[in-house]
Amino acid sequence: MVPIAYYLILAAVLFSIGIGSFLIKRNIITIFMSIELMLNAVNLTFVAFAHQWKLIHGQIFVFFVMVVAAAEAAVGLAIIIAIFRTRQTLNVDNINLMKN
Amino acid sequence: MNPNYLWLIPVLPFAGFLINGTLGRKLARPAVAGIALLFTAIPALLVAWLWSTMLSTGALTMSVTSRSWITVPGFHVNFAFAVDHLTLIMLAVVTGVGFLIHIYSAGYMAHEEGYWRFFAYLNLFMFFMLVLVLAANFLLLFVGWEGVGLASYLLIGFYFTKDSAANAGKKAFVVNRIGDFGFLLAMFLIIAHFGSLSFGDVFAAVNAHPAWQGGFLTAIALLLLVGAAGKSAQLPLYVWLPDAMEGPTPVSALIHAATMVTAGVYMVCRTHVIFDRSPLALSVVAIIGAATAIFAATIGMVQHDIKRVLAYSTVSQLGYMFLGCGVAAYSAAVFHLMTHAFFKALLFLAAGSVIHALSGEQDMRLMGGLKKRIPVTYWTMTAGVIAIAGIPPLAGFFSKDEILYRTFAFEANPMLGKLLWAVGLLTAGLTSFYMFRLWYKTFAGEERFDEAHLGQAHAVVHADEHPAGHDEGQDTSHQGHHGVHESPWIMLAPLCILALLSIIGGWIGIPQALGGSNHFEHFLDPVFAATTHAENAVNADQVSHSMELVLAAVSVLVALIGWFVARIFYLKKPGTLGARFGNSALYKLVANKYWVDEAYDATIVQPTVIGSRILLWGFVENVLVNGSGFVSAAITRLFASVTRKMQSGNIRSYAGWLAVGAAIILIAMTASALHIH
Amino acid sequence: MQLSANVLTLLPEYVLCLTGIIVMLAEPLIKPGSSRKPLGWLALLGTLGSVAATVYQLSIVRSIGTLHAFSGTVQADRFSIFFHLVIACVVIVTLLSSLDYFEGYASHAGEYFALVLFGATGMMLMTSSTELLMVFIGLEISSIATYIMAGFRKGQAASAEAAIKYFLLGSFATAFFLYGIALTFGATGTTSIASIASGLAASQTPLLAIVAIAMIVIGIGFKVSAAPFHVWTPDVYQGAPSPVVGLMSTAPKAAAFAVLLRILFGGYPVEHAKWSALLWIIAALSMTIGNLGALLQRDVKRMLAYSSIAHAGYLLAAFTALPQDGISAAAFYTAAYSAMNVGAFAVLTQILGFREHARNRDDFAGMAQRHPALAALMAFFLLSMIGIPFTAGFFAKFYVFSGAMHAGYVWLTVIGLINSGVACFYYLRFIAAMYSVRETSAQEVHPVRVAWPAGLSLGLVAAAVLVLGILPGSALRLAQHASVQPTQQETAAPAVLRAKTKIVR
Amino acid sequence: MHLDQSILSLIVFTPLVGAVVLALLPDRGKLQPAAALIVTLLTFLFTLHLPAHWHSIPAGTYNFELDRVWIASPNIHYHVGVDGLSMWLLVLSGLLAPLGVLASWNAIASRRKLFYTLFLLQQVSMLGVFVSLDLFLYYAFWEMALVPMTILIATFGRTDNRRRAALKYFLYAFIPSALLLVGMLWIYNGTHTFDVPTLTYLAATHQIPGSAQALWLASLAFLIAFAVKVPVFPLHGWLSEGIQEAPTAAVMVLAGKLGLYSILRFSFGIFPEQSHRIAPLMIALGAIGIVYGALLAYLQNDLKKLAAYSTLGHLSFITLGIFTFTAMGVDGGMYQILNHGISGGALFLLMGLLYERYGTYDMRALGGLAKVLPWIVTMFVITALSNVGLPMLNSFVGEFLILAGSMRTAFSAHAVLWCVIATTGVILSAAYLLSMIQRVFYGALGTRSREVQPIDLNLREHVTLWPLMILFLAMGIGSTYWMRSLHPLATAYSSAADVPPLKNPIVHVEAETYVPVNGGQR
Repeated sequence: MVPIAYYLILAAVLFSIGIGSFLIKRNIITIFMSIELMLNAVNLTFVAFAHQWKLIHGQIFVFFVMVVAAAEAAVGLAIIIAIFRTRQTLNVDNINLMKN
Repeated sequence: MNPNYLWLIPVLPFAGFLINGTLGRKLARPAVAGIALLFTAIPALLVAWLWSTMLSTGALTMSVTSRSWITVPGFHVNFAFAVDHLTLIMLAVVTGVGFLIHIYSAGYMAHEEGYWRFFAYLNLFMFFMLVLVLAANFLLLFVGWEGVGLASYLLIGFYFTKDSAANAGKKAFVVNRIGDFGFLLAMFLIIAHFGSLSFGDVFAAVNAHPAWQGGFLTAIALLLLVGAAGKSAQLPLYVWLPDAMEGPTPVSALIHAATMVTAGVYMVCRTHVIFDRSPLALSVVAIIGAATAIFAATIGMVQHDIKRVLAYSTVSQLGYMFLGCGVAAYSAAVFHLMTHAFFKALLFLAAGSVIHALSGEQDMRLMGGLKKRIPVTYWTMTAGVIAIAGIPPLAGFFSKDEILYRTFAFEANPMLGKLLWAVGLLTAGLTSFYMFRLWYKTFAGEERFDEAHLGQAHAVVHADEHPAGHDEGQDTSHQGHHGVHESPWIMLAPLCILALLSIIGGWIGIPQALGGSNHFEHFLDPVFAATTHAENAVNADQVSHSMELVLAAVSVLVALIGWFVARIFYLKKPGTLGARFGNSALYKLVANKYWVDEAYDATIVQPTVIGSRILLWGFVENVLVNGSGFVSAAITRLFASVTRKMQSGNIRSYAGWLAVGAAIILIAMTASALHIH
Repeated sequence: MQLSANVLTLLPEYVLCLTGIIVMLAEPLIKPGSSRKPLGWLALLGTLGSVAATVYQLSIVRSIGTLHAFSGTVQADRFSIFFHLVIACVVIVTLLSSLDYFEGYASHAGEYFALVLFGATGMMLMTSSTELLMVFIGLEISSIATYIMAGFRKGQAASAEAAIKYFLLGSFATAFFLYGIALTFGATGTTSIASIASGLAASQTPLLAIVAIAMIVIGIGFKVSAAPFHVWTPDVYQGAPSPVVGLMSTAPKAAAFAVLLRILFGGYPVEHAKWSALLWIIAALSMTIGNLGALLQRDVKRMLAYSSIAHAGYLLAAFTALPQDGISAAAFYTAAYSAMNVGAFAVLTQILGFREHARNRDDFAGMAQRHPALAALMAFFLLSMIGIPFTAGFFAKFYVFSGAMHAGYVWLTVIGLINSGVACFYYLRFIAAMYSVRETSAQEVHPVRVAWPAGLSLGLVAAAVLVLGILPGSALRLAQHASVQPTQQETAAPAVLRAKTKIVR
Repeated sequence: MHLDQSILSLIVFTPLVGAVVLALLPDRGKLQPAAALIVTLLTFLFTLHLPAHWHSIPAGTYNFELDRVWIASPNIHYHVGVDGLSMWLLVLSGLLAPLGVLASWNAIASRRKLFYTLFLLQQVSMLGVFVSLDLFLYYAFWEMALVPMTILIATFGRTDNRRRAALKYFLYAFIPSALLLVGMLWIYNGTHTFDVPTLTYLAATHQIPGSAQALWLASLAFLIAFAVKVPVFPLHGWLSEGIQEAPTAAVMVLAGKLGLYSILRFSFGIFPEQSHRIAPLMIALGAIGIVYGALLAYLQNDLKKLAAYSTLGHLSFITLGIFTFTAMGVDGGMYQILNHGISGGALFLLMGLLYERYGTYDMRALGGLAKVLPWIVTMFVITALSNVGLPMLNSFVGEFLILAGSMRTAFSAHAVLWCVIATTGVILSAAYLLSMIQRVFYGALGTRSREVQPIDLNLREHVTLWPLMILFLAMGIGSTYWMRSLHPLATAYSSAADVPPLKNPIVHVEAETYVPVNGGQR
């Protein structure tokens, strides 16, 4: 059987990849997807711990996270559209009207 | 007499000051003068009453203490007056001469602007001077001390629109303050050692401890001497007095000749108990006195301004008094103080009369031949000149001779005594010389003034009220009095009285050697008994009466030589002296008053000003004090701009900050956890 | 009337949420182009209802103690009630001051009012949750609502940019928070705050717990804009509409602080030394960076954004204190900070209007002559932020630093108070600008007319700041009572799903 | 009895109510100044109740006390009460306020409402500082005092530099006050009380917990905050600009009182040993400050700047005096606080009058005014003499006692040296003040004084100035009346090492050179 630690490490790696791609990618949509990746890494962690503790709440948590992520996605995409309307771009590097 | 009446003596002139000071501007001139005279006359009468009490009982001591002035736990000072024989003499001089000069002023200032102001100040001066002589403790003495300085400041600067007058007033006050600085420190030492400032307490403590010699008493005495030198215009603080001649002439007579400047002498005499314990301090007093006497006399020889000659002569005579104090001949010093008050006041008032006659001219080179034109002034001044020259039987001879004799017989340090005596003697000759020089240049010879010109100058003066550079301001007066004229009797009467006093004033102190009984010294015995008799009376026996006679003869001879020389150069062959020495370096040195003012300016004033401008203002204030704030502000600003730079506006960099922060926190927390477990 | 615990415990949230739904539903019924003010009044009514509900809760809590519901995942106690009141008051002020804000500019103001209510629901839920899952849900509800509101100045590029920045970074930080929850679950086997402590004691993997704490602090740190997670704040505050900034700089922060208090003091009391050291540094960093950042700002909104970072730092200093001191100090500070900040932004709302031209400090020159009352109020709020005596800010700072001092953090106190000295610089410059004499100013183009509801709200806030500054006693007592709850160890705390629903007798 | 309890609250809150009333009244004509005058006069009247119903009390106790719990936890009380020092400071502040209003009558021509409201608030906080016997209450008033003053300077300053000056003033005062708060919190943390009498008692009996090091740091936190406010050389960076900019009414209360009072009450009361420890430094700073202030004052061409440095010099006298820890020094120092209040106040008033007439403080543009303004010159000279320390006028008593005390102090190894340096201030102050008189009033008419039609004092200005002139004399002659109630505090602060009054000196007098009685004890 695969030890629980492997899942956790995988989740951590996924989380880090999410962070990394947030930092590297320039397209807002891609960045948004990297956040989803991070959330899913967390979900994996939850499931792994739920298994370890033999408790169901870890899994329940995952459902909530998914729901919330969906809601976030809806709002996020709306905002992204608004940005595109005003700026005609989805490159985050160009979205820097306000600084200093 | 009820001692409480003592309060009235100073308080009345103060009341006069308040009345004239607040309402005077609205009052008529006679009313102003009347008030001032009244509030001076009553104290004079009170003093006369004191004298009559004294004469009827043979001796008088009186004191009155009011409630506390300053009280702190463990220390207090009262308002307290005390009268002893020394005070009586001072009171008589101050109120007597003061009253006469008030009368004179009523005439002299008759046409001045600020008449009320003048009399208010004069009364203020009387108040402080009387407080000074009546004070029964150091602090009250100091009140009078500073107060007369203030009055002097105000009166010197009476013609304040003239820069020279304003400068002179300020200089007088500040130099006096240097003296006061010493006086204050002396008082602090006295408090530290005696816990009291009352004369009675302090002197009793000193008398009770015969073992105290020198040490802190020397320190106190020397600091007191600094104060006295400031007030009495001794080296090195004499510089203010000649400049003080910017004031109206009655002021010069009253303050800068007869009364205020003698306060230093009075103070040394008053605190003689302390000085007696410090031979060092006494020697310093004597040396300063002698040095000042000859120093000022040499300058006086070459001055052309009639009032300045008298001013230097005052400094010189004050030097004599200090010399007297320095050889512990206090009563002789006081004696000279008194006679000097008479003849110097007389000289100044007479000089004022001369200036009055010439509509404000003070330069002796533009005088001459006035003997006939103003006879009363001439005769009274003659009395003054002879008196100061030390020619018997006028007053100056007795007092000056007493000092010289005592100096010669100074036992504590015979070598020093002889040396100082020689200096004093030389000074006597110089005194005689420059006084007769003044006399000849003013009254004898041809008339060097231009009467018509005097009138014109007058008109100009009136067109532009106080022209800068003109020597005296009171020439704005006397409209309609063009030409040389004798003064009115309101001015001449005081002159005559003072002339009389200058003639007979010395007779109360004729020494035994000359067949007198020296009433004066005995009169002061209660005050100076401890000193005079315990130590110096013995001296007097050692140096015999014959010696005293010889010394007197020598000094008379010297005075006559001075007269004779002056007669040659200023009556017989005028101009020869100037022709021969006029260009010599020595003459220039003396004529420029040894460049003392300039030296002070260059060594003390300017370095202080420049130093504070560059070091304190430029560096400390603007670099250290203000710069520190500036630097910290700049550093903060630098950090602030760095913080702003963090805020690039780019989402990815923001996420980067977040990630970095998160990483640091995670690593730190993990590390700390691993470390602990 | 007997209400079930499930109803009673979340009554304020229900009221808000229902009102929000009604507003949302009513919005399309109103003719396009006509005023949306009635919806605002409706929202206000709902908020007042939730205040009433909260007060009702308080009376019950006073008589019979803490209310639990939904299997112990939420509870109504003095702590939650305190923050409920703070949040509700902020919402009231925001609603009052923004009633006229959208008039003539936005046709969808009804949604705004609804979003305010939904956001408030989320925030309130955060404060009453005793279960990390519920915390997360509350957090998301409030966040999503504020993401949208940040972009509510439609058509303004800055507003949209603020929204996207807030949204992306917020989600990013949420992921950390969530990860923290996961690790907590892993370390202790529970997500109920009350049981974390006992779970921790039995835990074989304490390191996980440490990392979990760090992750949670990161997530919440973002929400309260603590350094170094503050970077979004200036940009978002600058771009978002002023009334929204007033709201989002106060209420969500209050809720987030409440959560942090509950989690740290309630869940991880044994690790106090570690997380207080962490928060020490974050607090010092936040106040320093916040103040330094504000120092050179000319844009007033941006300056206040930095200032809110600094205030987060002061508030975090309270966490270093001992539980009793720390919680009451933080609670009081939250209330005081909310009052003065929402007040300041309410004034800005009035002055700047919807378009928000002339945000530069120099544009405020001579404001004292044009609008003496507004200028005086603004000055008053700013002085309170400085911490001038007899204002709320003074006591707030005092309690916080007194707590830190009591716990032995002398240097944090020194840093904090020196920081508050530096902070004066920019607050005062703003005040001085308002009170300087300058006749020409960009604001004169847009004369300001303050509607009475906004005036009322300003008056209320000013009164609150003054009362908190002069007679802080009652609020403080409330805060002190509130501080008892999160630390109370519930004996035999039920595991979440096993807990039985309790009914109020 | 009832009035005795509430009188202090009445004094503090009358101007507060007045400020509220003024804020509500319209800003029309002379309404605002008139109302402010009534309020301040009323306050002054109330303060006069204190000396009238004074009964002497030992040090460490207070008259007119009122102690109510303000906030239960932390333990904060509304505790007010006065001893001799604070009583006279209250009366002084009460007196200066109506004079300040009168001085601003015409000088403040626009935005009167703002000015007088702030002025009254400033008055509230100042009075509050003097009555507070709870450290926290005190601190609240202390901090609050900053705000109205800052706004007054920033808004009613004379030049374009006013905002900078105001900011400088605020930051200089506020940042050290933050340290003061740290110190206060630290103290509270150890003692759980803010009550000043209690703390003083604890300090006297060494019951304030904490290491010597910590106490030392806490005492420094207190002292620095106060010293900046005084200001003590070299912490006076704010003073010059603040004084230059502040309007007359504000400048009269800008420096001195608050800081010095705080040092006396709190630094000395709560940290007696630490204050002794730092005394040598403070004595030195005081003496240097005297000379420094005087020298810089001499260099100035601007009247207000001159007054600023003169203020520094005079305040340094007081610093010197109180840190001698001798009965004379402390008593004189406390008395001098009052004297500086009225002498400095009068000087600023008069300068303000000149500025109203001539629109400049530059002495180079003035000159020759004595001829055309006889009353002003009279008042100016009297005021200058009071500042110079002329005997029979008020300042002399204080300065004399301070200097005498500095000679006797046991807290400096070089007491005599510092005493001598400080005493030179007597010379220097005469030099710069008389120079000022000469430059402004004597000589020929200056450029500015020629252009402007001279107007001498009017009735209002006479009314403003005469009370001060009379006080100069009264306080110079009747100092015991005022100092009676200061003695307990002076005795309490004069250390045991203070030289006992020496009727019978125990000095070793054979020594050739002078050895100070107590020199070298430390």
